[in-house]
Amino acid sequence: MLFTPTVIKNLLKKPATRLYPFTVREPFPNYRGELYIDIDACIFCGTCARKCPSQCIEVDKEQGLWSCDPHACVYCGICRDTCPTKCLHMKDVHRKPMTERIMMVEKGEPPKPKKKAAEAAPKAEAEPKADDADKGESKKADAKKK
Amino acid sequence: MATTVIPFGPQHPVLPEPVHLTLKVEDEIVKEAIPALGYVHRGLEKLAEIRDYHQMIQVCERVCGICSMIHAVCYSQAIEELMEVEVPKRAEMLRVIWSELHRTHSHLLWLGLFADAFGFESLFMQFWKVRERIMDINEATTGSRVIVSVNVIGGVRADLSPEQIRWILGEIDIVEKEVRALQDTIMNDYTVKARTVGVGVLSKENAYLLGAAGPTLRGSGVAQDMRMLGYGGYSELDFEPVVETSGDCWARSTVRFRETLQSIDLVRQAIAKLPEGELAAKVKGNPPEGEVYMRVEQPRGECVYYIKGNGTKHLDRLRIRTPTFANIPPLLAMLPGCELADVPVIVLAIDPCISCTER
Amino acid sequence: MFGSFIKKSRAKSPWIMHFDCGSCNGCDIEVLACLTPLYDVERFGIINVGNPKHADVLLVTGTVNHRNKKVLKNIYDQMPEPKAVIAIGACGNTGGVFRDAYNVVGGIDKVIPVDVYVPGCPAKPEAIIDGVVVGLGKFAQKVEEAE
Amino acid sequence: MKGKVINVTTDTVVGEVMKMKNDGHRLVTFSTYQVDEDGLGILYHFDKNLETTHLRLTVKRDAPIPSVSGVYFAALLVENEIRDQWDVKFDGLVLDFNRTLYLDPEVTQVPLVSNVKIEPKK
Amino acid sequence: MSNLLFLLILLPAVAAAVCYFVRSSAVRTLTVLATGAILTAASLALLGQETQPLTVGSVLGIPSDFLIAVLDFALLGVIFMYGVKHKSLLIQGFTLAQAALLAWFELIMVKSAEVPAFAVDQISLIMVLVVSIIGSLICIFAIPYMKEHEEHLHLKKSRQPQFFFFMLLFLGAMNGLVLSNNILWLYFFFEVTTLCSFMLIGHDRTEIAIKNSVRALWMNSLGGLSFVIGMMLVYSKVGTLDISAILAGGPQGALMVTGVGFLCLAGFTKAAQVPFQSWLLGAMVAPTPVSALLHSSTMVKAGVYVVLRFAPAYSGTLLSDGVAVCGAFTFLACAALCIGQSNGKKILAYSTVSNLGLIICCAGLNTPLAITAAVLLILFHAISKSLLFLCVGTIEQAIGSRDIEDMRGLYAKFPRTATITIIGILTMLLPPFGVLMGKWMALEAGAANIYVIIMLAMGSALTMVYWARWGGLLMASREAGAAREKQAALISLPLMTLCLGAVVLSLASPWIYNSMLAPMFNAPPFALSFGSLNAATGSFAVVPLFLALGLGALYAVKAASGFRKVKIVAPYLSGSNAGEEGTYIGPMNGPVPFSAGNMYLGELFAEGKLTPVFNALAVALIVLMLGGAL
Amino acid sequence: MDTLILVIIGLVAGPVIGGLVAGLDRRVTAWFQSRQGPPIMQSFYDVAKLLGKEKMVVNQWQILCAWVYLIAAAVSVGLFFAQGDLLVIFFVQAVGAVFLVMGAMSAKSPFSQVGAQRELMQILAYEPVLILVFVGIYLVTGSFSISAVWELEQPLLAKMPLLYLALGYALTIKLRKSPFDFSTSHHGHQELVKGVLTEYSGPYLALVEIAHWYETVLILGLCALFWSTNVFWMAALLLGTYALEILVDNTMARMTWRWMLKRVWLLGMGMSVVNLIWLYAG
Ligand code: SF4
Ligand code: SF4
Ligand code: SF4
Ligand code: SF4
Ligand code: SF4
Ligand code: SF4
Ligand code: SF4
Ligand code: SF4
Repeated sequence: MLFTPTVIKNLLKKPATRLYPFTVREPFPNYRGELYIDIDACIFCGTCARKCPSQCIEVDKEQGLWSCDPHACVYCGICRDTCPTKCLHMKDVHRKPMTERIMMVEKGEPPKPKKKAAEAAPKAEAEPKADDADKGESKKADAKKK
Repeated sequence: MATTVIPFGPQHPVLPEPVHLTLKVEDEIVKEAIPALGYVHRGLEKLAEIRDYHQMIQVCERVCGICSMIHAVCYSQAIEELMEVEVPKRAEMLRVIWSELHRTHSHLLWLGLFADAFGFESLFMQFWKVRERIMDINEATTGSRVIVSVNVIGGVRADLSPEQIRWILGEIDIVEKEVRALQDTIMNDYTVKARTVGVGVLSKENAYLLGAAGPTLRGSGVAQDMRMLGYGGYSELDFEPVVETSGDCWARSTVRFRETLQSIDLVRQAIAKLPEGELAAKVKGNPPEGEVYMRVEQPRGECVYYIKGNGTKHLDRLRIRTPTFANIPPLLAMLPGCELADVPVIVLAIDPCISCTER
Repeated sequence: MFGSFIKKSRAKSPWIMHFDCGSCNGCDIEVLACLTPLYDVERFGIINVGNPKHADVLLVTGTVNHRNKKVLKNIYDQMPEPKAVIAIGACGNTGGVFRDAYNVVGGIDKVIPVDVYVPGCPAKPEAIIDGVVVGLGKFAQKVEEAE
Repeated sequence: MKGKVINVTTDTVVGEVMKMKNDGHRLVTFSTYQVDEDGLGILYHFDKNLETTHLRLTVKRDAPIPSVSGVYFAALLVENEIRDQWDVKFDGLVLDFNRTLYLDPEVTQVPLVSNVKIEPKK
Repeated sequence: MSNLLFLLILLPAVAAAVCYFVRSSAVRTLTVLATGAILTAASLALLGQETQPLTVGSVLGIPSDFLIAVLDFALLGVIFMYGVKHKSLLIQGFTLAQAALLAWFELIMVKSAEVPAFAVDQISLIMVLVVSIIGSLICIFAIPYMKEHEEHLHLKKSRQPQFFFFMLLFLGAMNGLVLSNNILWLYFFFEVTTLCSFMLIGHDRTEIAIKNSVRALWMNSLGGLSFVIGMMLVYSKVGTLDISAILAGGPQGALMVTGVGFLCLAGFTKAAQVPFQSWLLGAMVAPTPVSALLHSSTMVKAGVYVVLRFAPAYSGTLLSDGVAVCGAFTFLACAALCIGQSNGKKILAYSTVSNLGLIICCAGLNTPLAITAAVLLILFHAISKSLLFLCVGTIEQAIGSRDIEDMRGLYAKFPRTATITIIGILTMLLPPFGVLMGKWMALEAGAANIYVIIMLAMGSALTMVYWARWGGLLMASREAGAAREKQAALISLPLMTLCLGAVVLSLASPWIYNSMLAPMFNAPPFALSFGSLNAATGSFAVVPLFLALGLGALYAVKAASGFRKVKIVAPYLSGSNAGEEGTYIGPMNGPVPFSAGNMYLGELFAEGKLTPVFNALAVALIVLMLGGAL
Repeated sequence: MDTLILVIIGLVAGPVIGGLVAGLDRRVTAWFQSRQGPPIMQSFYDVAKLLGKEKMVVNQWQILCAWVYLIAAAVSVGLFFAQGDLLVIFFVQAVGAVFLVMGAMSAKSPFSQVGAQRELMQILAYEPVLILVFVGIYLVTGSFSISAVWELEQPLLAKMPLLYLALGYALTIKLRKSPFDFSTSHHGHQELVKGVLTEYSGPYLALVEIAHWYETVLILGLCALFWSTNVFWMAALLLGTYALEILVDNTMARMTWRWMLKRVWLLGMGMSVVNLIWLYAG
């Protein structure tokens, strides 16, 4: 019964319960939540894909496609930290649950084959634009909606 | 004839992790306990062959999500020793701070689960309530509550600002006060003592010979704490291993309770001695050929990493021996003869983490 | 009238069962944290029962491996209808960082149908609460469809 | 690698381990690594007052390895683990899980050795 | 009436002789069946008779009292012979002492006028019904049972003639015992049951059977000795052999009450009260019908009958309290010993002794309420307990074990037997059935005595435990389409009759009380209304309870019988179920079968440790009891 | 006729009161633990939901036993309201307890088997105490009937304080509260999973739950008898007693049945006997 003072104190004080989801407290600014990409800034270098410990990012430089499996992502932020153009960001809230598996697919403008770039990634071919744009957009919309 | 065979696990409410014990009991006295493992085995040591040595940090953190930080520290230190990287002093001290915060949250978590094991639900709630402050510190300073991902080879990825430090000091003061308020209950309450004193006794010799680790070993009177090796920033801090001598579940819980307070104190010391400087050293190239054997103290005890490099970015062999792995033989020795109702108490008293046992 | 009370009660009394299917504990302890004072899911009538026969919602954390997949299937089969499954964390969704390891089968949906995926590594308690809320919506929908 | 390393053979390993025990060492664990195609290296790690000692044993995987679980009961788990992961046999293992400690029949490869199939169960 | 009495007493003896001398199994079967039918009819007929004392003049020209005296000595002689044969000094000593005292008593002390040999009253009527009907059913059950029993033993020469000889003789002796009005006649029949029980316990002639039968014999000889002493003491004061006269006089001074005390002690030995329980336990080696006969309806009931019969002779004395405390102690002690048992027959044995203790306790409490409780307990205990003995016998022959752990899940294979056993168990421990009603009355009667009530309260809880777990473990799943259980007609008949009897008579208990028990008392303890027994101290709503619980149970049975529409799932085994029900995948990936055992509280209720303690306490209590009489 | 009306009131009010008490109990427990807790109506939601679940059993005995448990509990409450005989009420209640145990034993599950055994140990512990409490009431009122209690001038509590304390043991055991919640516990974190209730599921679990409500009402009714002279004090006594129950539940570890047997038999019986001696003497 030595626990009695503690329970009495608890009884007299307001419950410690945070009333989530009715009241949502201010998130911590550093929190590594939902990963998203500013696709326009991406240069499709593939660093994120190579560094990702979960190997859940795929970058198709030729088509200008960047995709990530948010279900396999471990929210470590390595990709964000190593992206040379800082185009990957993480929200300070978690990604919302989903009733279906989704794939984040973003379609951007593949970089023009420059000479410098060509050294690193040989023979990047010019690509007819926006063939799959619609599909990519709709999936993106789907992903964001949830 | 009146033997009851109880399949204790793999899915069992007092074992949040899947592990199995076949218990043979008579009049609820355990006569025999045979374990079955493998429900959590993933084979992650083998992942070192397909992930590079940087990525393996994130994998090693997930050997166990409770002391993730300390796994990452152990792995990083091993690679740093292999590659002869000099870690900046500030990074070492920051590692200590987060490690000790992890130990605090792990012990508070354990104390709660332990209370739950003997059916003291309110005490469980109270410990976990206190623990949330530590989780908030983790989240605010590293970006994640449990698996904090702040280690990199050569140092750390996050820093503490002066405001954060002030806030942390305030928070851990509150935590310490609230934890101390529970001391009487966990150590002296009649019903708690009735369920823990003299239960699952492990003598000093047995603990040593059976290879027990961590609080299980220290609860039996062996003063062994890997932090005394002085790795990382620990060489500059002032502390003694926490030891109890009765070797029963009460001793183990008391060791952990006192270590919680010790960890809070270590956080304070580390913050006081936090030097200015770089966060991470530059690391170039791949781990060379060679072997390294690294030991650190996790909340559950001594954790051992053995790494064999081969000059590529993939490791030749990564071998992890976690404390629970070491504590299972003592557990098997403690169970026969106890009451069925004491099984959860004794099992919890080694603070089992099956995830890291099986990897 | 009683029928509609039952229907209403379904959403107000989701008893959960947590099965750790080879998780690293990161997600597990967050599930447990949901029960504790700061999150207190009992507000929604949620009780963590340890027994599939009493459960409405199965929360699964961790990767499926060859040994625990049988257990997972077994537990799922022992739950009475209507029931829902929530896969928690990267591991439960897909196998997470471990999905390439030799003893890993993959996500929960390789073995049993999953109603809600809660991403994260680990998923925060808030995310788990969100997941249960979404799961209840799905639950009601499934019951409607069955009728 | 820090600590003293002593090389042992299958003939001397049990005796050496016994000697360590008599000297008051605590068995920490074993580590294993691949030596060549069918060679296996085992390191027995010991600890005494935070000082580490390693015994190094190199064996072929097809010959049985003497078990030290009779000397240190604690070796039981790690020997079973090695048995699972490398498909080797231990002579005199106290409780032999017979390669079921971690593995199910579905896993057909010997985990830590590339391209070796597990023999089907009798 | 006299014809009926002779039928009840002599017919079994004659039938016994037929069984013994005509060694044909068909004749035997017929004889037993016919005797059973006639006894049943005769006992029922007795119900409708005017009751008055009956004098037996002479048989074949010999004065009957003289005949009985001769037979007495002949019996003692036979018992002494067996004492010599089995080298038991105790038996020899007790019989010699008995013979000497008896000779002195009959030759020197008794200067009797003619005393009516028989008398019928409410208690003896109920006893006759119990003995004749239940006893007959048990004998009928024994026909197929013994056939199979001998097949198991591979006997060359059937020993069933002796067996049925003693079984039937026993019935006659019991009827004689309960109808006797002359104390010397009572003593004679008392001794006949001793001899019969000895023969029946040792029937199988195994070493252990002989050892146990000898133990039974010496203990009962001690009882006989005590009876003789009691008889002499009582006679020395009241000067008559007429029991009704003795009772009418009530307690008359210390010497006489001490004499009654010795009679009670004799009853204790026969009713196997602690410390004499060991003979009854040992008797369990006998074939099950013997156990059923001896321990439910006859032998042991003779013991409690004696104590109950003489209750008016010690009412209001310290002896009465002593008897109550001794009985309550036996109730508690044997219930405690029973907790530790897994042998089905031993459970029944201890529970029998325990219940007899309760009845004796009621006799000692000696209020109308308590006497009512005692009589009802005798009746309902006999029905339920004989049913259970027969069930265990049936089960033993089916599964080859009498250990209740082996009976786990019996329903899966033997649904009929299991269901009957479960019902039998329920009638032993739950309302609205008769045994519980008796217990209820006993508790209400005992509430006035603190020692008694504490022991009864604890004993009652222990009783609940050992019955409930036995009942529970019989239940199990039964696979659809499993083979039907076959039961021989002569097994079924007694089982079903007893089972039905236990239920129907419980329902009828208010009327049984009203017609048979209430007339016994000047101030009947209960008034009857709406099928409830009402008293100032409390009421038992028999019929309303039967309606509420019975209809409820029927509804439950109906709900349960619709189980095929419900999803059947395997039990929860921590998620590791293997294919077969109850089997799980355990260590090394192999299947581990289900196994469960009851808790027997070994450290608290160890038979070996407790028995000496209880025996010592009981001896002390008996000494106190007899001392209290002085 | 009056009796019949009372019985019907009892049968209807039983589960309502029992459910509300259970809901309040959970709420207050939550406050003790610094949580917000579920709505007061939660128990009703739970049971309604269970009733709407798929029917699933291991075998037909469970259906039978669950129903009989409920019926016996209801009948015992009915008898209580009919001012019946305390011992009979108790024995009828025991019918339910026995069937619950037997139903649990019918399944090939070690958890429900061991739970059933522990339930029996609980019966073993509280039954003598309860009988002695009734004997105490008998000694004070001269009858085992409840109706006699209402005729008292002075509350029972004044004459049987120790017996009331002993009754507290029985109450705690019956309510399945710490330290005696080992045959099954409210939170499923127990070595026996849900113990005796492990194999009951869906609608059958709901029946068991409703029966448990009846039992709660019965045992609270029993407590109420101890201050039969004044409605206000009766309410205060009940509130105080139940609050103390919740406090005990929240400040104690779960103990083992061995501990319980020794404790209740020595202390509970001891207190009862002392009180009884006093009553016999007085
Ligand atoms: S890779 Fe960099 S440049 Fe390209 S879209 Fe992403 S952020 Fe922008
Ligand atoms: S420049 Fe090359 S290495 Fe750098 S980000 Fe682009 S593709 Fe990657
Ligand atoms: S956050 Fe980590 S796991 Fe997720 S995509 Fe980026 S690198 Fe991969
Ligand atoms: S959290 Fe998910 S995506 Fe990220 S590493 Fe883990 S498993 Fe992969
Ligand atoms: S690292 Fe950044 S820039 Fe490169 S592919 Fe990834 S997101 Fe695009
Ligand atoms: S088992 Fe121990 S070392 Fe492993 S993750 Fe868990 S707490 Fe950490
Ligand atoms: S280690 Fe502790 S917290 Fe983690 S799963 Fe196991 S019991 Fe739960
Ligand atoms: S998702 Fe992440 S935290 Fe959760 S179990 Fe998997 S590795 Fe651990």
